[in-house]
Amino acid sequence: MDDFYRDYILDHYRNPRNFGHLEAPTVTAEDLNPLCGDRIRMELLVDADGTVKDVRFSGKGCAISQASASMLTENVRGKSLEAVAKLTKEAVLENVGIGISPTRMKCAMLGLRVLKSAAIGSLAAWPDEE
Amino acid sequence: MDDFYRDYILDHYRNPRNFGHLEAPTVTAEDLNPLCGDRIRMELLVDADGTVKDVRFSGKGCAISQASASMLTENVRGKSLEAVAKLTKEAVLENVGIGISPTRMKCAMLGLRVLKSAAIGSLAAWPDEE
Amino acid sequence: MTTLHLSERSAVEIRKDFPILARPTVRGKRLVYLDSAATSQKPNSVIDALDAYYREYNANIHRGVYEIAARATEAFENARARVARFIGCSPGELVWTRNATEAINLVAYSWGNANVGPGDAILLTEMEHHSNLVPWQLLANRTGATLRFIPIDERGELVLDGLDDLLDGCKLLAIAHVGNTLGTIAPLERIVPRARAAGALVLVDGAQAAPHLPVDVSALDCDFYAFSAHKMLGPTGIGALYAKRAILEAMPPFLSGGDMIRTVEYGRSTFNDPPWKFEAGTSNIAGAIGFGVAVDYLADVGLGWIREHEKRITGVALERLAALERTGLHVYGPKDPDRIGGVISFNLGDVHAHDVASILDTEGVCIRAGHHCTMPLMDKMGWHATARASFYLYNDEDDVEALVRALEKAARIFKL
Amino acid sequence: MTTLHLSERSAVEIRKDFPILARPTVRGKRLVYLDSAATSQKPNSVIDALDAYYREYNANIHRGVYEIAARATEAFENARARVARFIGCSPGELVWTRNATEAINLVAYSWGNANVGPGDAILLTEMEHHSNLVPWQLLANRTGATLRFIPIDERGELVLDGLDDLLDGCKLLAIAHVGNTLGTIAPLERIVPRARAAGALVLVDGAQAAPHLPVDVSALDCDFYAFSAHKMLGPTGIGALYAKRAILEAMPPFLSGGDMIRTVEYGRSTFNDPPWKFEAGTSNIAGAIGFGVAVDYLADVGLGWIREHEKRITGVALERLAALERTGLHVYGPKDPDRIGGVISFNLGDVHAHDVASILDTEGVCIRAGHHCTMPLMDKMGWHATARASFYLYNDEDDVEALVRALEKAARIFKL
Ligand SMILES: Cc1ncc(COP(=O)(O)O)c(C=O)c1O
Ligand SMILES: Cc1ncc(COP(=O)(O)O)c(C=O)c1O
Repeated sequence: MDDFYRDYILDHYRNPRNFGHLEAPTVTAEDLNPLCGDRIRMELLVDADGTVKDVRFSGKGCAISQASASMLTENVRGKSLEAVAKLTKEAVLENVGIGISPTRMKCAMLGLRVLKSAAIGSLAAWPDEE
Repeated sequence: MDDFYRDYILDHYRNPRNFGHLEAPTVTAEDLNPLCGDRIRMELLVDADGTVKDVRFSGKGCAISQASASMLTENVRGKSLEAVAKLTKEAVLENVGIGISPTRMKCAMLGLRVLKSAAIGSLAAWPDEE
Repeated sequence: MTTLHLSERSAVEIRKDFPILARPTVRGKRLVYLDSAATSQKPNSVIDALDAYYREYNANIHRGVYEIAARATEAFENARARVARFIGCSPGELVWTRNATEAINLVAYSWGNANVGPGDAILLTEMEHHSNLVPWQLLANRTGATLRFIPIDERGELVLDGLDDLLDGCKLLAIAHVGNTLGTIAPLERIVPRARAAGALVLVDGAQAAPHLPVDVSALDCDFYAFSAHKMLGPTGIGALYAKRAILEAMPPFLSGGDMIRTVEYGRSTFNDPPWKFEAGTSNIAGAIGFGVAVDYLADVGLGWIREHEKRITGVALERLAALERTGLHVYGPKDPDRIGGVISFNLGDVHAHDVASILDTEGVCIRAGHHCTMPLMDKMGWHATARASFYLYNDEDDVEALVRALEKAARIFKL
Repeated sequence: MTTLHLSERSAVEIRKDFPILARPTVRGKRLVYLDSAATSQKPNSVIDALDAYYREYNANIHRGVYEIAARATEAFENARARVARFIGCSPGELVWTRNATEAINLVAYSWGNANVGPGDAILLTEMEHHSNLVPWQLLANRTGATLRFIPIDERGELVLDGLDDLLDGCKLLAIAHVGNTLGTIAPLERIVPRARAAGALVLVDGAQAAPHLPVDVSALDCDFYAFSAHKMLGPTGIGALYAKRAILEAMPPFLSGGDMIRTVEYGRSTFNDPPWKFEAGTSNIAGAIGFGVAVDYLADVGLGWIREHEKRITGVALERLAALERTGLHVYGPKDPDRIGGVISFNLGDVHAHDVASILDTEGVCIRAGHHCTMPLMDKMGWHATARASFYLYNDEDDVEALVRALEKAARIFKL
C-alpha cells in the first residue's frame, strides 16, 4: 500500500485535473461510498453523436478515490458514451498503478462507478459485480 | 434421576391425594411452568383463625410435579396460612426424596410455588429465589 | 442391502467430525443425541473457524482499512455468498439475522407494517412453531388484520381442500416447510402456486428444512425463506432471511443504527442497499463465518445423501417403536418416512414425556419433551406433552437401538 | 514513577492472554491494535469458553431435560447473572440482545411505540453514534415526536447551559456515556438528575463506557443501559439491555416467537416474565456464555486499573501527538485524559484519514478512519473524516511509539 502513494498520485490528489463543474452538463451522476463517506460527482458534456466533449468531477475523499477519478477524466474526452460505459476496473488499475489493498478497492473504483452510471444512466446493483 | 421414580412416587402420580376441587375454597392459586406447560391449581379452605381446614389440587404434569404437589397437600391441613407461606424447598425435597436433576427442580417446586402464592396472595417474582 | 451398509459406514465416519459425540456423559454412557430439531451438534471445522477468527483476524468489518479488518470483511461477505448459494439465491438477497425467529419478525415488522391493513388476512397452518405464529398475532393486533389457518388432521397431514377459500383476500401465506413437532413436510409445490394465483406473498419457515432437505428458493418460488444456523451445524446467534431482491428494495428499514445507513443528518437519514440496510450495528461476525463453514460441510456430505440417510433411520425407528406398542408406546404424526423430516413424536403409556426424557437421559439418550413451541397444535390434538426424537446426519441405527433400550427401561420403571 | 512501572508491566502481562496480539502481520510487523473502540480483541479464556461449549455441552436451553441441556442452561443464566452484577443490576433486569444497537432499538420499538406520541420530544446529544440516533428518528417518524439535541462545542464538550429548556416536555433522554469519535465522557451525574426532575426517562448508550469505566447503573440512576460484548473482550453477536424491572414489566413484547411466551393459542398469546419476554427464538447461547467470561476477565483485572491505565496511555499519546504538530497533525476533542475515554481523533495535514490508516497498516498499526458512525457530528464540525486511535487494557507505550513512528512515515510519504 505504501508503494501506491507515488508522486503522480499525490499530484493528482493535490491538483486534481478537470475538477469543478460544467456550465451545462448533458449528464451527471453522483455517488457516495457509504462506508467511508467519500463522494464523487461526474458531469459530462455529450454531443449529438454521443461523444464526450467535456468532463468535470467534484467531490471529497482520499487520495485513491480522488486521484483515480482525476486520471479517469483525462481519458474520456472524445470517447463515445458506449465506450465509457465499457470502461473496466482493469483500466483504472492500470492508471493508478499497483498495490491497492482489497479494502481500498472501492475507493479506487468510486470514480469509475459514477462515470459509468452517468454513461449508462443507472447505478450498478451489487457492488461485487465490479 | 432413575432412583427418583420409586413406588411411592408412582403411586402419588397415578393416585394423587386431595386431587380435585373444593366446593367453596377460601383462596385459590394457579400457575404454569411456561417451559414445560405443566399446570397446578391449589384450592384452600381456611377458617377465621387462618388455619387450613381442607385442600385440593388439580392440574396436569409430570410425575415429579404431580407427586410433589400431592405429597404437599398431605401436610397442610391444620397448618396456619403463615406456616404454609413459610414452607421451604427443603421440605418438599424431603418429601419426594433424592435425585432430582437441576432441570427438573422447577417441576418439583411448582406445587410449592402455587401453594405458597395461595397463602401469600402473590407469586414470587424471580424464580431463582426459590 | 448395500446402500444401507454404505450409509451406515458414512454416519460413523461423520460422527468423528463432531467432538461432542465422542465424549461420554457424566454417567459414562455414550452420548446418543436425538435432539437435532432443537439444535444440532457442530463439526470441528465450524468450531475451528470460530477459533481462527478470534485468534487470527478478529476485527470489525466493512469500515476497517487494515489487514485483519480486510480479512474479516472478506470472510464475512464470503460466508454470505456461500449460505446464499446453499439455498439458491444471490448474496444481495440474504440478510443475516440472529435466528429464524428474528428473520420472521423482520418481515412481520418491516414488510408487514407497510403492507398489511385492517381486513387483510394472513394465512398460517395449524402446525406452526410459535416463531411463525406469534409475530403474526402481534402484526394482526397492530394492523387489524385477521389470521387464518390451514387445518391439520389427526394424522398430522395438512388439509388442503379449502385452500383457495382460505387464500381469498390473503396478503401473505406463512408456512413451515417442515413441521417441528410431527415432522410433516408441507407440499409446497402444491400450495405455493395457489397462493401466487390468489395474489398472496409466501413466507416459508425453513428452520427444520434447510438443515435436512435440498432447498432451492427459486424453485420453491417463495418470497421469503427463514432459517437458523444452529440447527444446521452452525453457531448460535446467527440465522438468515432470504427475500426476493425487489421486495427487499421496497421494504422500509427495521432495526436501525450503524452500518445500515447511507447518509445521516441530525434530522433524517437515508439507508444502505439491501442486504446491509437490514443489518444494524455490529453483526455476529464470527457466527456468520461459522455459518459459511457449516453449509460447506453440509454441501460436502450432500443434502441428497442426508435426506436419504434420515429417511432410512426414521424408517428403522418407526419400525422399532411400533414393536414397543405393547408397553403403551404411541407414535403421532404421519408414519411414512417419505412424508416427514427425521422427527418422531410419541408418548409412552401414561408416563409424562418429561419423565420419559429424564429416564432416557440416564442412559445418555437426549430427546426433547413438552409442547415443542407448538402449544396450539398440542391443544388441538389433545396432547399435554409429547416426547420427540429427531435425527441428523450423525445418527445411525445404534442410536435408534439405544433409544429403544432406554424406552424399555422407562417402561420397566413405570411398570408398563 | 512506581505506578507507571507497575501498570506498564501489567499491560505486557495482559497481552499474553490475547493470542492475536502475538501473531505478526502479513508484512511481519508486530500487530499494534489501536481500534478497540470498534471492537476489542479476545483473551484465551473467552475463546476457550466458546470452544468448550461447542465441544462439550452444546444443547438448546431452558427446555431440555438431559444433562448437556441442563449444563448449557445453567451456564447461560449464570452468564446473565455475572454480566448483571458487572453493571450493578439484578439478572431479571438484563435482556440479551445482539449488540448495543439492538438494545436501543428494542427500547425505541417496545417502550417508544407505547409511550411516545405526537408533540412529545426526545432529547439526544450532538455526539451520538448512529445507533443512538437513527432509531429515534424512525420512532419520531412513526409517532410524530420531535428530536432535540444537547449541543457539543468545538472542543468536543457537551454544552449544558440550556439543558432544562431542552428537557421541558421530553419523554426520554438518550445519551452516550462516552462518545466514540472524540471520547467525550458525558457528565451524567449532572445531567441525569435534571432529566429525572423534568420527568424524562434516561437511556444511556454504554457501548464505549461499559468496557472502560466502572459502571453502576443504580448509581447512575438511568432507566436503560445498552452495551455490546464485542467491545469488552466478548464474542460478536451478543449484547445486553439493562432496564429497571418495573419498566420491563410494563413494556409490551418486541420480537416474538419461541421462548418468550407463557401460553399460546391460535388466536392469542400471553408472555413470559422479563427478561425472557424480550428474548425470542434461540439465543446466542455460546455468545452469552462468552460474555460472562469476558466480564469475569475485566473484573479480575479491575475496571479501576483499566481506567487509570487508559488515562495514562492516552495522556502519553496526547503528548507525543502534540509533538507531531509541525507535520500538520491536529488532534480533535477534549485534550484532557480525565475527560475522555481512551479515544483520540486526529488528522494529518491534508492527508485523508483513509490514506493515513492505509499507511499505518503497512507498519502493523490498526486505527480507524472515516466518520465513525457519527456523520452529523462530522458535518457540524466541518470534518470530512478523521483518523481515530483507541486504547484498551492490552495497549502500552510501545503501541503509542509505533503509532507515532507510523505517522511520521505517513507524513514523509505525503511530503508534509
Ligand atoms: C457510542 C456507541 N454506541 C453504539 C455503538 C454500536 O455498537 P454495536 O455496533 O455493537 O451495536 C457503538 C459502536 O461503534 C458506539 O461506539
Ligand atoms: C419450525 C421452526 N420454526 C422456527 C423455529 C425457531 O428457530 P430459532 O429458535 O432458531 O429462531 C424452530 C426452532 O425450534 C422451528 O422448529
